[in-house]
Amino acid sequence: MTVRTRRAVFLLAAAVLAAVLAWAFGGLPHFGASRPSSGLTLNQLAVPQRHITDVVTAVNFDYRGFDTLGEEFIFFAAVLGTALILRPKLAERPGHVADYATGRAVPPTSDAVRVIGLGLTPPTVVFGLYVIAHGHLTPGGGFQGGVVVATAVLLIYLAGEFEDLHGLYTEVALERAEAIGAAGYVGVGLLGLAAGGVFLQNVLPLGQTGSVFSAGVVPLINLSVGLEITAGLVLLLTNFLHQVIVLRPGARSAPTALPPRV
Amino acid sequence: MSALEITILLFVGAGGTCVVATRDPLRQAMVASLFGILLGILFFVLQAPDVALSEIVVGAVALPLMILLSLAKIRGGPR
Amino acid sequence: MSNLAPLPVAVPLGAAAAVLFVQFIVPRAVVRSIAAAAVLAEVSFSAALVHQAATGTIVYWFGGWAPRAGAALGISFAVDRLGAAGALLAGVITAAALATTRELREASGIVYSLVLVLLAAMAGFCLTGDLFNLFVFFELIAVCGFVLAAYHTESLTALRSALSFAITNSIGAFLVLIAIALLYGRTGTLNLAEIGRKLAAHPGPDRLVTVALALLVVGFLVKAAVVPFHFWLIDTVTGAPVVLVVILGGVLDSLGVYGIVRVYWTVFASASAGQHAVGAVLVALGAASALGAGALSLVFSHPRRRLGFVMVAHTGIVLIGAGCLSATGIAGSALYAAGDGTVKAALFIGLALLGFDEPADALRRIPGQVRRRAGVALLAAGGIATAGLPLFATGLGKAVIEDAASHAGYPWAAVCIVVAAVLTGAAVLEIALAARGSGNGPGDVCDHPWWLGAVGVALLAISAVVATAGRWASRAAAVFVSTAAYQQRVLGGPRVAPAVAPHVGLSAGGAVLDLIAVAGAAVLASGRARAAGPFMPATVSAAVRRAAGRAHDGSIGDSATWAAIGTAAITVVLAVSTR
Amino acid sequence: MSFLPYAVAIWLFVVGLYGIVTSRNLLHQIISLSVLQASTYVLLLAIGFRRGAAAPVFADIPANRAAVDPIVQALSLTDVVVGATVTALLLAIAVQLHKRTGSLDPEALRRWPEGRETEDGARGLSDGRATHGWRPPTG
Repeated sequence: MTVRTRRAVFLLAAAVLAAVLAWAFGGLPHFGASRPSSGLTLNQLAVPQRHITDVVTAVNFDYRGFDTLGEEFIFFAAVLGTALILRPKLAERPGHVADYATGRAVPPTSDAVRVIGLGLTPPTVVFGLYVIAHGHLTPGGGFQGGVVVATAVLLIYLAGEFEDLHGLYTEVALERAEAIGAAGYVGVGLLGLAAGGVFLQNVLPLGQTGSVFSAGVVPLINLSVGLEITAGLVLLLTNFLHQVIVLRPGARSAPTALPPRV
Repeated sequence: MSALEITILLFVGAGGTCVVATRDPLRQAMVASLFGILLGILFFVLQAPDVALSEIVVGAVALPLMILLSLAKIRGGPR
Repeated sequence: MSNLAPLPVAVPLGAAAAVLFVQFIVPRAVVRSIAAAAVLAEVSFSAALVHQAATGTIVYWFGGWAPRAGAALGISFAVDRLGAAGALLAGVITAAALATTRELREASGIVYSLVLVLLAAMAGFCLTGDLFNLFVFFELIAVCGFVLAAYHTESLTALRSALSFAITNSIGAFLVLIAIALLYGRTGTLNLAEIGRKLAAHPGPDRLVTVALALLVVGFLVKAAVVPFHFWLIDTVTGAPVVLVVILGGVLDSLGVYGIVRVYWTVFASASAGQHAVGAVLVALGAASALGAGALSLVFSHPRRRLGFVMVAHTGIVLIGAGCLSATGIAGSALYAAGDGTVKAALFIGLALLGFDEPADALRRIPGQVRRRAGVALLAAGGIATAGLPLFATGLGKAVIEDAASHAGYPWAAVCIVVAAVLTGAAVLEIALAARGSGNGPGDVCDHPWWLGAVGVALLAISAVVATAGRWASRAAAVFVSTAAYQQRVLGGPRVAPAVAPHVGLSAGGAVLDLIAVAGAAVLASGRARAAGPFMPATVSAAVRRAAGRAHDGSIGDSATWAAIGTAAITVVLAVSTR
Repeated sequence: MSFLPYAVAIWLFVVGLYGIVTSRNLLHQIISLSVLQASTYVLLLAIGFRRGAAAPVFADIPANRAAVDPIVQALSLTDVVVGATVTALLLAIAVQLHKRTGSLDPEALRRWPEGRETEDGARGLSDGRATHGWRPPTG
């Protein structure tokens, strides 16, 4: 199809589709109308059953914990995929002429940016860890907290310290951390199978409602998800940064970059 | 429906339109970031703070960052 | 309650994490062994589940959240024989696919990890009894799939096909998610059995339910890659590494149809007033795929592209069986999907032996004499199986589907199936004929292990074994279509007996049709090889080829447009015919 | 007026799809996909909303207070993070495509993949007559 025919045909189809969807959505209850659902049932049950105050977390990591296991592995696969797709091929070793010679040098970072970037990193990490650790009490958890901690890496990058940053960890270490996070979730599930007889069964004491050490295995799962997301996102960002900085001639040094994957 | 709900819903609808209508990827990254914030506010209004937190850290920060990184890579390449 | 139910998912997932952890610590052979062991474990657990499910559907509540007063709190697996058999087939095909990975030159650890996650996702998709969980595994399959499709990052086709795969499948996934939201808004639950029960309490036409059904059907059809949602598949088959192509051809495209019949028979069969319309839509799309893709498979010359069209045509045949909305149809589809999936996996292995294991735009690696003979033999045998020789389950399954179609009032669909078998059989046999005489040329030497041929033979043998499973399939299908019995097993309530198993077997008429198809395919292939061109004027055939090539030029926008058109059309047809 | 949330969801769906279909830049196409995805969140959360109810977090509200549906929120929450990761993955593919072709225009990627096959004896099966190789128009 040419772009023009395609647009015309699409607009027709989309108009029909929108009309049918609107017709069907009219069969939904009115926005905000009260009606029973299993979610509302869990609002009643979660606090007494699980000593957990954030019911969304209870659904994510307990009642429907198996879904989240699957979601975590979607993340896992996507991060691995980015590493696979952005892997340096043999022809692209740093400094190899096959890459682009635009001659564009990385602009020097001003000291102000450097100080602010580095100064913000520790509080960001602490905040992220807090969000992970309190996932079962207040809004937040491994998914959001993991993203926050990973963002701290961005701050170091903004401070212009990618090579320094790159000295802190290696891709292999990140992959291992990600693997531990992913295996941790499966491990909690198998622990339930071994000790409680059912996969993802809670086997820890429920504790005092509102305490950090409550809600059974939920904080444990939160922690492993947090590790997975942090390591995964840092790995993902590193792969992108690696493409931008290391594979671009004119970077400040000939860095000790990754060997091609074998 | 309250005026707040109506307003933010209309803003989200318009925001999505702007994201698609912005054809230049660099500008689009900025608009997408704004759209992420709008979505986050909408989710707060809909009493979903967990999702809002998720959307703001991801939609307004992480995702636009990756778009910018991709652009940096591409703009550095041959034209 | 069986403790085995979560293991086909949990074990490969755990192994995927383990592979990622140890990939640079231990030698590659050990990594490969871990992956192989996990796949074999999945196969054993699934086989055990097939056995256990014979005494009744196994219901497994994760986290121990059994339903309260008939209302589900958590997620359940509801494992019946057909679901367990799906997980088993996924494991067997994945094991065969692993055999092609010895020659991976880069990033093999990540590839093994992704293949294991993909296997876990396919198993979970087959076993789950929860609508959103089904969606999660649907997404997980798609992500692993398009990542692997992009493995050859030096190939334009591979990268483009991965994008097309991702975008088209994401659109399908969002349609499924909208349908889930609609059903949750109506019933307040995500458990398949409970949704079915709640909808059955208010029978009669219902626009929300009709559109939800249509969106679910379209979403899964995108995954099944039938016409007009097949564009991503053709590109992917051309550019992806062999390991993914074997899995795609062996089991993934049939899983899309499985998703449709699973939600139909658990949720909609007792609720929807538009049953007949759904069936007719599925049969029509199936017939269009079988005929259209069957004819196109003869147009293209690149062998993997050809097999891509063969896959689309055969998924169409499976869809016809599903559209019959009967136990016989389900049994036929299951037999055909298993029998044909193993044959197609063998065909792709044969192509790998012939050196077609890189994307179409890469240099072809030239095989040695032994591997070439093995490849030609596999393709020849596979071609006969593709046309439906009754020795293989393709023949039995096809005959049963033809039977079901005639009973359901679509005798013309049976004709379409026979024609499609002739066309696709000829398409495969032509590859074998041409490869027999292909000479040497520039390129690397193809270095697949010699025993890869034996894996292909084993797959063909499995197809022959499945051909003896007619009675098993009929009992499994009878349980599968017993909606009330399923709901009772999952949620409790007064006991309901499942439906009576239909007679499923190779009738004399079916056998004759099968033999006609095989003979037709052989005649067509050899006739075309002898004649100077196809059986039409050269200008016409050139025009056909140009149009077909242009329609399948890998455009992502076209693929998305066709998805929108298909969605709109199917939704409107269902909505109109249900009112 | 109570239909507005649903209408916004439909609008975002259609607009996102329009962006994908008409896009002339892969990055734009990929970001349009995330607009499409946003429509599902809006729909899910709108369905779970209950007028006058609080957020389902019982840290600082009494346990018997009515709260909105937590399940749809759980479904959206994980999907937000996962969806963004998938978007990043697609961006990675786009970066690689640009490296190979020097272009980000999806229309420039359209090609008959067998186009060059018959020019090179090593591609396809060399016996063109037996396979009726599709030969592209020259140029």
